[in-house]
This record gives sequence, C-alpha cells and structure tokens, in this order.
Amino acid sequence: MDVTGIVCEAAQAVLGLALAPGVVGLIRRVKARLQNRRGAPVWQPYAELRKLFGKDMVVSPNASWVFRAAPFVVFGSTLVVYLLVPAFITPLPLNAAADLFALVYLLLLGTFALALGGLDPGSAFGGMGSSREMTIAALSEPAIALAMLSLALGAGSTNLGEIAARTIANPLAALSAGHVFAFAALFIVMLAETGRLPVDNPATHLELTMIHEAMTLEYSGPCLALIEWASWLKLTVFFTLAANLFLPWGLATSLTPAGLAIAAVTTVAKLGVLAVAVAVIETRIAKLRLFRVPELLAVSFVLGLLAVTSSFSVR
Amino acid sequence: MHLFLIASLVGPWALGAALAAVVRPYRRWVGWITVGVGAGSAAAAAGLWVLALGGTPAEAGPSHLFRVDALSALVALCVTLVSAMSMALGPGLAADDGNDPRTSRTFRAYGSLFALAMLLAVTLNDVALMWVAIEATTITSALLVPLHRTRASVEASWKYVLIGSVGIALAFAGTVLAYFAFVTVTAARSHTLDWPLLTSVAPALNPGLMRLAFVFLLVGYGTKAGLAPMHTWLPDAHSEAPAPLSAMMSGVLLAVAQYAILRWKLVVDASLGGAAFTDRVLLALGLLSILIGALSLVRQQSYKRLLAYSSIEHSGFICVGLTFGPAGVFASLLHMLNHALAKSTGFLLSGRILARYGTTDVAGVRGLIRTMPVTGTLFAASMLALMGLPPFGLFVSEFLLFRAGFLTGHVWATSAALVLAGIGFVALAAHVLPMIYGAAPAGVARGERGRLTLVPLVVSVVALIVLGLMVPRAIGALLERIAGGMAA
Amino acid sequence: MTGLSPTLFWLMVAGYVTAASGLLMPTARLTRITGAIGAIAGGAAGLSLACATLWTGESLTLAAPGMIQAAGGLALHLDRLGAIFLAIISGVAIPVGLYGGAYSASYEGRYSTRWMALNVGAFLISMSLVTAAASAFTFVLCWELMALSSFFLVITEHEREESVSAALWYLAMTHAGLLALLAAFYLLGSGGADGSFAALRAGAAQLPPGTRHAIFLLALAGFGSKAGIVPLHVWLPRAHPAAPSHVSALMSAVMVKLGIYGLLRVGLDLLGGGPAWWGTVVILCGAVTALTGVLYALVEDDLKRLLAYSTIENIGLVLLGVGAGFLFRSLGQPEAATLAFAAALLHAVNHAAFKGALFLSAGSILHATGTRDMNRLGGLVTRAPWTAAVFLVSAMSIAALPPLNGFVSEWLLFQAFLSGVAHSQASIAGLLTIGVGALALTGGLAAATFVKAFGISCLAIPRSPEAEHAHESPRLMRAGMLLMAAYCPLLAVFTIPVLATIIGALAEVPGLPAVPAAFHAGLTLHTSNGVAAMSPVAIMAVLAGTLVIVWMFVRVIAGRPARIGDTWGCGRIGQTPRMEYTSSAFAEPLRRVFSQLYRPAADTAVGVARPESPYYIQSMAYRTQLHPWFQRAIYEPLIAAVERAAAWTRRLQSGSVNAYVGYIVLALVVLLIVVMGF
Amino acid sequence: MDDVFAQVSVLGASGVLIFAIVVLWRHGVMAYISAFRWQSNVLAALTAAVAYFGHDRDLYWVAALMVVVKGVAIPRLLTRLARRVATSREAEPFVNTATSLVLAGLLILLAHAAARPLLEMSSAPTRAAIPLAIGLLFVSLFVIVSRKKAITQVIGFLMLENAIALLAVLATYGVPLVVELGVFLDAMMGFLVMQIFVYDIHDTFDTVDVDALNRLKH
Repeated sequence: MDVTGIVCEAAQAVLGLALAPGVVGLIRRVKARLQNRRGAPVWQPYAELRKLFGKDMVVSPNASWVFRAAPFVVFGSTLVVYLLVPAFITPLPLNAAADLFALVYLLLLGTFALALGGLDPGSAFGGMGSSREMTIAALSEPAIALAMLSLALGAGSTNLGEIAARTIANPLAALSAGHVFAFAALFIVMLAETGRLPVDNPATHLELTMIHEAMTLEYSGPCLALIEWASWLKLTVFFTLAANLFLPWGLATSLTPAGLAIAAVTTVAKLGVLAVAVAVIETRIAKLRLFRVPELLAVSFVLGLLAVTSSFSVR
Repeated sequence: MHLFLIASLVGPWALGAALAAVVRPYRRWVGWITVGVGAGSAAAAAGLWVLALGGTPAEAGPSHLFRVDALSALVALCVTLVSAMSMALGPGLAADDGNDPRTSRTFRAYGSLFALAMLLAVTLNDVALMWVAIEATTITSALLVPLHRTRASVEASWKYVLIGSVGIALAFAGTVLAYFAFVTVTAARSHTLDWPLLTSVAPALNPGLMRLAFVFLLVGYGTKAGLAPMHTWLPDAHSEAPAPLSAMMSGVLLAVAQYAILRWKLVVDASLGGAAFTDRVLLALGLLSILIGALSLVRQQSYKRLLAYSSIEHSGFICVGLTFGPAGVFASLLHMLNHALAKSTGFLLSGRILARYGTTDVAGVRGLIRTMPVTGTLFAASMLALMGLPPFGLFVSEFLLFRAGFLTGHVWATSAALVLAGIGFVALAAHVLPMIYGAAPAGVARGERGRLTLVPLVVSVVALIVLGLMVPRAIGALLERIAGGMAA
Repeated sequence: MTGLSPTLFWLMVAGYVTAASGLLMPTARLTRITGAIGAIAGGAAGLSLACATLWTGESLTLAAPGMIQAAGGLALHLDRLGAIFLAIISGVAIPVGLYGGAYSASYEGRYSTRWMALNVGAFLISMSLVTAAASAFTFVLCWELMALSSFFLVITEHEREESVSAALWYLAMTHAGLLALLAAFYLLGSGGADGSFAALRAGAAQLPPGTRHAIFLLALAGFGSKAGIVPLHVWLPRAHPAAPSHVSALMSAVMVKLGIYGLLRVGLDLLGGGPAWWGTVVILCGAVTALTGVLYALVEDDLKRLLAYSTIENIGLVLLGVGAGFLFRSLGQPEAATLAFAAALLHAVNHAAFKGALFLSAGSILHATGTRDMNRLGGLVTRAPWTAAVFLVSAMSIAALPPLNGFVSEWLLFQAFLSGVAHSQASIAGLLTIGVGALALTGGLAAATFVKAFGISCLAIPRSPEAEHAHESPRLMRAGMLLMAAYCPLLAVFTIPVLATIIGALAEVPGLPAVPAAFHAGLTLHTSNGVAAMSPVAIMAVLAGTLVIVWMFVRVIAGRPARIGDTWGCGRIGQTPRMEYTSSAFAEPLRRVFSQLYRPAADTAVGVARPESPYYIQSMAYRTQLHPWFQRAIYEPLIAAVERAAAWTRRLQSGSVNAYVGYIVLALVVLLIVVMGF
Repeated sequence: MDDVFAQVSVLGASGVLIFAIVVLWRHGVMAYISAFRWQSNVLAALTAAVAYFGHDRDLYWVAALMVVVKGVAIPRLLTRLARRVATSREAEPFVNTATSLVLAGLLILLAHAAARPLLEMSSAPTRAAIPLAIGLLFVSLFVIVSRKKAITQVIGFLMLENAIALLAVLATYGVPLVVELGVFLDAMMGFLVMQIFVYDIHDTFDTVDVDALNRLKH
C-alpha cells in the first residue's frame, strides 16, 4: 500500500482513538440524564485516561509477563480491527489484507489475551471474569459468523470495503430482509461483546455480577488505561460497523476535502445516534442472569440464520 | 524311497510307544528318544512334502496301502511338527518337572500312539482304514486326558470318549453308505476302497445316496473337528487335558478331522457334479461354529477354555474357507497350518503359566510380562497371532480367506464371519491383555525356569512371523497344487 | 531430480530402522541416542522425498511381488496426495525424535525403553509406508503394523490398569475399523480386479452404485475409527494420553491424519467421488465430531486428555472441509471443491504442527510436575518459561488466532463454505450455513478451552507442591518443542507456497481443476472465486507494528517501573492456591449451558463440624463426572447385546452329556431333513 | 430263493431292532445287558444267513467274531462292571417310557424316509431291511441321549455299533475283511476304554449317574 494509504490508516487510527472515549462519555451522560442524574460531562473518559496514565502500576507478585503483555495485545488488536473498518473512507488499503472473518478473529485475539491477563494474578475474581468472558465470547461466535455470512452473501464478498461500496451502489439493499436481520443480530452480539447491559453492567463493581470488570480488577495505571481505552475503541468499532456496513451513506469513496468533511460529520452523527440508542436501552432493561445470556445469544443466532436464509430466497 | 519315507514317518512312533511301554521303570532317555522320534518323522514328512511338490503322490505297501499326496503331506507335516513340540515339552524330560515316572510313561506311550494314529489317518489310502485310524486317535487321546487324575479330568474324558465315539460311529455309517453306493456300481465287492478309485468312479455314484453319506460323514468327522453343534466335548477335553496333549488335540487333531471332511467333500462333489450342496452345508456349520466359538469367548473365566473355544472358532474359519472355491481352499489350508503352530504354542505356554500361577482362571493371572518375560512375550505373540494380527501368518491366511469369500460372491456370509471374528478378537483381547500386562500378584515367583524347553516355542513363533511376512515358495506351491486339485 | 527419490526412500527406511535398532543397543543411553538420530535422519529423508515428489511431480514406485505372493505381493507408489501426508509424518518425526531422545530417559528403569525404541521406529516406518501403499494388501498390512506398534506404545506403562484398558479400547476400535476396511477393499475388488490400486481404480467405475455406496460408507467407518470420527473416537481420549508424550504427539498429530488420507484415497481417488449425499454425510459427521470434541475438551481436567479431545475437534474441522469438497465436486463446482479440499488438507498440516507442539509441551509439564491434572498445576510460566512459551504459541494457533497458522486454515474453511452457500440451491446452502455455525461455535469454544488449558496450567500460583517445584525440561526436549512450535508461525508466513503445493497435488485427482492462478498472487491469499482476500503476512506485520508503536507510546508517557503489591481479595490477608479458580470451575458456566449434553453427575459433600448445626462447615468437596452421550447411546447397549448373546451360548454348554449327544442327534436329523429337501 | 433271503433279512433286522426297543421299556442294567447279548447274537445269525445266501466266505468269519466278541466277551465284562458299579436300578430317564417308545417309533419313520434313496437304487434282496438298520441307529442314539447311567450309555453305544454292522451287512454284505477286523479292534478297544472310565467315574464320584458329571460347563 502506498503513502496515502498509510496516511489514511494512521489518520483513522488517531481519529478512532480520539472519538472512542467521547462515545462512552456520551452514553454515560445520556444514561445519567435519563435516570434524572446530572452525570459526568461527556469528556470525563478523557480525564480518566489522563489520570490512569499518570498513575504508576501495581502488579501482583504472582503475575507473570503475560499479565503485563495482555493489555498491549488487547489494545493493539482492537486498534488493528479499527483500521479495517470503513469509518470515514472506503475502501481502505488494509481491506485487501484482512476481511470480515479476519476481523472477528482479531477481536477474539484481544478477548483471549485479556482472559489470560485476568487469570494470571491468581485471584478468584480474575478467573471468574475470564471464565464468563470466554463463555460469552464462545457463544456469540456463531451469531457473528452468520451475520457476517449474510452480509458477505449480500455483497458477494467478505471484503469490508466491498460490502460498504455495494450498499452505496444500490441503496435498496439496505432495506433487504437479510440486511435488517443481520443488523439486529450484530446489535445483540455487540451488546454481549462490549459488555453492555443486559449482558454485563459496565458500571457495576459488585463482584459476583462482574464480567469484564472482574477480569481487569488487578490492572492499574497505564495498563488499565490501555484496557479501558481498548474496550471503548471496541465499542466504537462495533458502532462503526453497524453504522457503515448497513447504512454506509456519507462515506468518502475518494480523497476529496468535501467528501472527507461529509464523511466525518455523518460518521460522528451515526455514532451519536447509536450511543443514544444504547443508553436508552440500558436504562430501559435490567441485567440478565449469566445463565440467561445464552438464550439472548441464541436469539441473535436465529436472527443471523434468518438473515442468511433470506438471502437464499432472493436467488 | 516312498516306502522308506512313509515308514520313517510312521514307524518311529510305534517304536517310541513300544519302548515307553516296555522300559520299566520309566527312564528319562526314553523321553528323549520320543523327542528324537518326533524330529525324525518331521524330517520324513518334509521329505514327503518335497515329493508331493514333484506332483507324484508317494504310494507304498501292499495294494497301495499308503498314499501320500500334497494334502496328506501338508497335514502330516503339521502333525509331526506339533507332536515333536509336545514331546519336547511333555513330562518326563527334566529331572525336576515334578511328574512321577508312571505319568511320564503313560504320556510317552499314549502320546506316541496318538501321533501314530493321526499319521496313519492321513497316510492310509483306504477310506475305511482311515476311519479306523481316526477312531484310534479318540481312544489313545482319551486315555491321556485324565493324566493327572482329577474329578474334572475324569468328567471331561468320559464326555470326550462317549461323544467322540458316537460321532465317529456315525462317520462309519457314512462310510458304509458310500461303500454301498460304490459296490452298487462296481460289482467287485471285496475290493478295498481307496481314494483314487473312489474319485475315479465318483461321477457314477448315486447322488442321493452320496448326499446321505455326506451328512453322516460330516456329522461324524465334524464331531472330531469341533464343528458346532457337535463341539461340546472340545472345551472340556482341551481344557482338562495336560498342556502337551491339548496342544496336539487343538493343534492337529482338528486338522486331521478337517482332512477327512475335505477328502470326502471332493468325492461327494465329484458324484454330485458340483459343490453346491456340500458348500451350503459346510458353510452353515462353519458359521455356526464361528458364532458359538466367538460368543463363548466373551464371558470365559479359564484361559485354557479360551484357547479351546478359539479353536472352535478357527475350525469354523477353516470349514467356511473350504467352501470358497480354490482360493478359499488355499487360504483355509494355509490357515490350518498357521493355526496348528499358533494354537499348539499357546497351549504349551498355558501349561507353563498354570505351573507358575497354579490357576487356570484368567483373573488369577496378571503381569506375565514381568513374572516370566520370555514366556509372557511368547504368549502375547501367540495370542496376537490367534487374533489375526500381522506380522503373523494368520493375518495373511484370514485376509486371503475373507477375500476369497467376497470374490466367490458370499458377501453376506463373509461379512457375518468378519463381524463374528471381530467379536472374538475383542473378547480374546479383553481376557488376554490383563493376563500379560497389569501388576503381577504378590507371591508369584519371578524369572524363567527351564529355558531350554522354550526353544521350540521360540522357533514356532518365528515360523509364524515368517509365514506372516512371506508365504515361502515351497508352501505356496504345495497349497496351489492342492487347490488346483480342487479346481479340477 | 530423477532417480533420486528411491535413494531418499531407502535413506528414510534406513533412518527409521536405525531408530528401531535401539532394541539391540547395549546401554539405555545408546538406545536413546540411536532412536533420536534415526528418527531425525529418517524424518529428514522422508521430508525431502515428499518435497521431491510434490515439486518435481516425479512419483516413486517400488514393488516386491515376491513378498507374500499369495496375496499379490507388496507394491509401493508414492504420488502427490500421499506425499502431502508423508511430509506431515516426516516433519513431525524430526522434532519428536529430538524430544524423545531426552524424554524417554524418564522411563529408564521402570519400563523397557528398548522395546519403546523398536516400536517408535516401527510406528514411523509403517505410517510412512501407508502413504505409499499401492495395493490393498500392502495398505492393510502397513495399516495394521502401524496399529500394532502404536498399541505397544500405548501400553508402555503396562503395570497401570488405566493404560491396559486404554490399550484394549484402542485395539478393539482399530480392529473394528480394520474389518470395515477389509470389507471395503474386498467390495472394491469384487469386480474381479486384483488388489493393486490401479486395478481397483479402473474397476471401481463399473461397480453397481449400491456397492459403491457400501464401499464409501465402510471406508468412512473404517478410516473414521482411526481418525476419531464421533462416535468411533472412544479409544482416542483414552489411548493418546496413555502413551508417552512424544508418542502421543505422533498419534495425535500424524496418525489420525492417515484416516483422512485413507478417506481421500478411497473416496476421491479410487471411487472417484460420488453423489451429493456422500458429502452431506461427511459434513454432518464433521460437524458432530467437531462440536463433541471441543465440548468434551472444554470440561476435561486431564491436560493430555483435553488435547486428545481437541484432536477430535480438529479432525471434525478437517472433515467439514473434506465433506464440502465431496459435495461441491458432485455439484459440479470444481473450483469450490478444490478450495474446500485444500482448506481441509492445509488444516491437517497446521494441526500437525500445533497439536504436536501442544503434546510435547504437555509432556514437558508432565515431566516437570509428574501430573496431568490441571487442578494440580499452575505457575509454570515462571518455573518452566520455555515450555510455557511453546504452549502459549501453539495454544494461540489452535485457537485460530491471527496471525498464526490455525487462523489461516479456518479462514479458508469459512471461505469454502461461503462459496458453497453462494452457489447452491437452498437445501444444501442451509446445510452449509449450519456448517458455518458449527465452525464458528467450535472456534469460540476452542478459544475458551485453550484459555483454560494455558491459563490454568501455566499461569498464577501453583496449585500443588509438584507444580511448586516444577523445573524446565532438558535442552534436547526444549529444542524439540521449539522446533515444533516454530512450524506454527512459519506455516502462517509460507501459507501460499504450501497451499499452492497442496492444490497442485489435488490437481492429480480426476475432476479437480489445475492450480487456480489466484492462489499465487504474492503475499495475499485470494480465494479462487475472487470473493475474498487475506494476507497473513500483512496482518502479522500490522499487528507487530501497532504493538511496537503502542509500547513506545506507553513507555514515553508512562515509563515508570511497576510497584509489586499483593493480589486484591476483598481485604483478606495472604492468598493461597485454594482461592484460585480451578480448571473445573473455569468450565462450569459452559458445563451448565450444555448440561443437556453432558448430563453431569455432580455431588457436593459438605462436612460440618457439629451435626446439629449445618452452619459450621469444616470441609466441602465437589465432585462431578460426565456420562458421555456416545457411551450411553451406543457402546453400552452394544456391549449389553453381545453379553446377552454370550449368555445364551453359555447355556448351550450346560454340562449334561445327554444334552451334548442330543445336539449331535439333532444336527443329524436336521441335516437328513435338509437332504430329503434336495 | 431271493424272496426267502429278503424275508430272512427283514426278519433278522426286525429282531435286532426289537432288542433295542426292549431297552426302552425295561428298567435295570441287567435287562439291558441281556437285551444287548441277544441283539448281538441275532445280528450274528443274520450275518451268517447273509453269508450263506450271498455266498460270501468272509462273512462267516465276521459272524463268528461277532458271537465271540459281542455275544459273549463284552456281555461278560458288562455284567462284571454292572455288579461293581450299578447296584441300583436305572434312575428315571429324562423321558418316560411311553414317550420314549413313541419317539422311537417316529425316529424309525424318519429312518424310512431318509433311506429312500437306498431303496430306489439298490436291487439287493436285503434292501427292504436297510431302513430298519438306520432306525436301530437312531433308537440307540436315543438310548444314549435319554439314559442317565454311564453304563447304560455304553450299552447304547454298543448298540449303535451293532446298528452300523447291521447296515454294513444288509447294504453291502459286509465291508472288506481287513476293515471288519479293524472295526472289531476299535470296538473292543473303545469298549475297554469306556469300561475303564466307568470304573474311574465310580471311584471318583461313587456313582455312575452322569448327572454328577456337570462341573464343567460354559
């Protein structure tokens, strides 16, 4: 890939990292308002990151290099994933090197590393968190795969750029049954994967209900900063996917200033909408018991299946 | 030349028997002489083998009393080898084998007579005299079964002699019927009835009568061959007899009976102008034998009975193979040879195991490989051979046997045999593996005793491996000659 | 290159014979040395033989008609399909030989290492010959020798009841498989063809369809019992752990693949493919096998048995690919078929790499701690860093995490299924969709399984004194492990040449197209239908780059040394291993989710201080045991049926001599009646 | 001439068969022994008759041998054996007398059916008697199956041999003399061995009831 490509990717990385805390901040803010609290300002997460990077790190004597390496892997893999997502322009140079399935497995890489990091200090909570996290990750895989499959079928390619481009090319596809079902499936999976309600409560610190928080319990300082940031970025990734694979309008297909401007605006707008939606959902519903989660994921699996099968009937 | 060979095949045994009977009290050199006798007659058998390869059957005696063709040579070699091995491992050779002279003498005398009777059965040319010889095998071997007098052995010997005699009597009835058919076509009455003559006139014989005769012959000799449902004496006799005798009975007595059946089958086929009838009957009995043999292995507690039932199973294989055309006959005769070696080795080893562990219970024997490394290894080898695993001969013969079955279109029968073979395999393995491996029970002495007597066993295991990696030219040619005789 | 391959062949044989000749060495040390050198030399020769065959297309042909003439003699012919598997065998043999050279030392004095050396040599040579066998008898002979030698290796620790019963299961299942194979080959030859594969191939076309179907199903059963297709896999989780670890590596990484080889040889090469339902059956087998395997691996506490179950899972994945290949081929989509077969074979190769490394590292763990029970392990990452590193890398590969090799082959499998879904009618597309679901679920569960396997056994605080005093394994073992583990990234980097070679081999199979050019496009992997592209190298590079940047970033803005502080535990003082999560606990959520399948029989024993009050708990023991569905549904009824039949025959032998004579009379009467019928 | 021969042969064969039937309804070993003795003598007589009508010198020797061995020697030994071992009466057989007689009848019918091919093909005047020989074969087998005393089974076995001898005489006017001699030798030997075993059984189990011999099963 050429220089411009590198520049594009770098720019997208920077933008994504910059936006991710904002998205979370927005969600928290809206939730607070819906719960009649004032709540923290939208830029609170930025402050948190700054604080955490400022603190120094406490490591358990039981922990090994795996514990220290995990946050970097999590962060790195999530960032690479973000580099694949058509956030502002499409197609991206990296799209040629990694497609939908690669994206799924890159996310799994992050989960894998974080789970090991959770186990390493040997605390009961870490183990519990890893165990639950892997359970949910494993059970959500089929749903993701089917959703991706239906997208790929619709576009005739698993290349993210291609998919977005196709949908831009014929807007009606956005309204096809497969598209809608796949969106629903992916949305549920997103809630599970990014540890939102009703699967996990990002705000809780009640040990027995924690999943993601339990894994990261031992982390502190910069490492915790990386993990938090990575999880926010992951949320942004899913939002962007949901936004730009299903409603890709506004994406810049060429490097014109106008196009880029439109792209930036639309993308940020879409993120905002999704953030509000998630916030609303989180205020409306309660957290599920862990052993109800599989049922939720089963629902999303069925949705994915419907998405795929509906693409047969088109043929 | 022929006379000399046949004489030196049969004669020595009579000599040995006489010697053992005469010399009182028993002397160990007598035992060694019987061993030498075995070796000598084995050599003679080999010689006859070479002659048979030439294609000219060796005939001798007044009016061709004796006749040794390829088939006879094959069985004779099996008999002499196994008998020699049994003589070499029988009581009365070592000073300290804990047998009183009377036991040793009885064994040497009747053992030699037993071998003699079997050899006569395969070399005599006259069908009725062959019958006489086979009946004689029953008597001589029955007298040996209660060598160590126990309730069980007395019971076994009674069952053996009664059932054996009844069966063999039926075989004589069959012989008489065949003779009847014979005299009705050839006016010559007092003429002895020998194989070549019978085969030559066979096409003229009345088929209905020959069918009838074959039924009697099959039931009769089938009893001796351990074919179900006439097999019931076999597990008792083979398990209660002293190991060397079990080796001879399981290893070659069955083969001799199979020999008789095969001979008669040829005649009957010739007179019926086709093998359809005999094949169907033999196939049925063979499959039944495999079924009962295999299933009886499943919940068996005594390892000697295990070996006995596996003999029934293999007898069934041989019997089934005979119905699979020339290729099948080739395979089942090869199987006969392999089984003779493997099974006699197994029985002789079981004798050593019994001597060490003092029980015939499978459950009582553990960790052979630790207590008696050589014996354990040889036992493992012979059992794996009996299960039909490479590199042992039975793998090859079973492969050929089943292939012949499929090639002759007996798909379902052969598949059934395959499945039953599988059951038998698993059952045998399930009993034998824990015997060989596992932790040896406390109080069982370790280390081998009487290493010298192991030599023949090692030799036979090596022979099995050779047969598994290559069917030597000599054997292959002989079997092809026999099978060719079937085809013609 | 011509004429070289016989030389290489004999070099390979010589090497393995040398390994076997350890039987005759005067000292145990010499036994180990000859064993190692022989295995390595043989492996090297075998690998170069395979490469020569694969790249020059020159195929080795040897025949010994004199051997066992009665059965048509022995014949060898190594074509490219066989060479792929020969390459797998040889490639694994080298590190295993290296490793075994040191590992077998731990058996000295307890069990005969000479006997082990003999059987390892025989095992390697018979496996290599299976890939080259060119006649039914040769194939079956080598197949059984392979089974026998591995059987003796399984029962190496022959004083342990456990390994005796494992060996029995192995022997029984492998023999059942052999019977199916015999039937299949006999049916193949029932057209009158002699045993040579060439003749069978020619004759197979004329066979009636019913016979062809029977042959295929028999072959599936026969080879399936070796490959570990559920429910014929029962021997595998028993036998593989029982064997010495370097042998477990051979069995799990290599031997089971020969089942796949056989299926391809008979189903694809000799029979030349069949109707669509063949593929469907294989796909269903694959899905069931993969899911069963991974689900039982997940809840397993014995490290080596976990690995064995995961082998079953991976065989399932390979079968998914193979089945898809059969299916597409019958549907007239040769490109997609090639893609599917290639994905399957590539996964077979990859699995050999990471499963071999996993078993070797498991062996080192066993060597270091003397236990395979993960609930007694832990903390090895600091005590045995190399072992742990190897374990981690191979665990990541088997969990199909990018950028390692496992990911590449699973990605190809996805692509193969995708192209199938895209181009076939609804019914088949639906089946394939389920296949994709199974594939994905398997992937996820595998990730969970190996987080548990590595996390519990290598990380955190040791759960037992053995683990506490664990030590790194000797240099030779380390070398073997590292070499084996090095295959994983290497195979990822060189995916494209490897894949091109595999497809070149597949092109020999009738009905499959020659190499689609798309696979050669530089570093990026394009599926032949142009649907997708992926570049392991690029992903590796970008990941590495990103990690470096992030690391430097953190160093710059937060480059302070870390403070050491106790693990937080709700304020309690001091942390003991008893407070850690265990292997059983880790798998508990999924155990509950799939309780319908597992039917766990759990019991919790609570010991209270005073009987009158249940609140003063002194001890608490939780024990759980699974009752696998295949035992419940298939094996127990089968065994019961045979037992019933056996009981019937026992009644026959009643002990009454009157009855016995009665049988004779009965037989006589029945036969007489039959005769009257004639 | 031939029809006289035919009459004689059928008569003799029936006589031989009758003495087997006797065993079925009489109880007590001594009765069995005398039945066997008579049967053997009748058989010998018949053999002589066949020798006379069939002009076969050898058969006279056979007849004489038969009287000596089966008519005199074996019954003597049996009697001694019986005095030693079988003091009590024959225990109740497996099937009661009436049933066993009926079964014997059925077996003889089967024999007639089975012997059909022989009758069709043979022109010998003795052929009409052949089914009786096969009938005797079945009946003596039935004696062995249904009786519980070892010694009775011996007698049954001896009758079986008589049956075959009868068959040989009727069907083929005897088998060659050398064979005949071998058969007698075997019969004698077999009987002696069985006698030894009966003594063994009596000494070991102090009964000759074969029900006692049921330790070996499965």
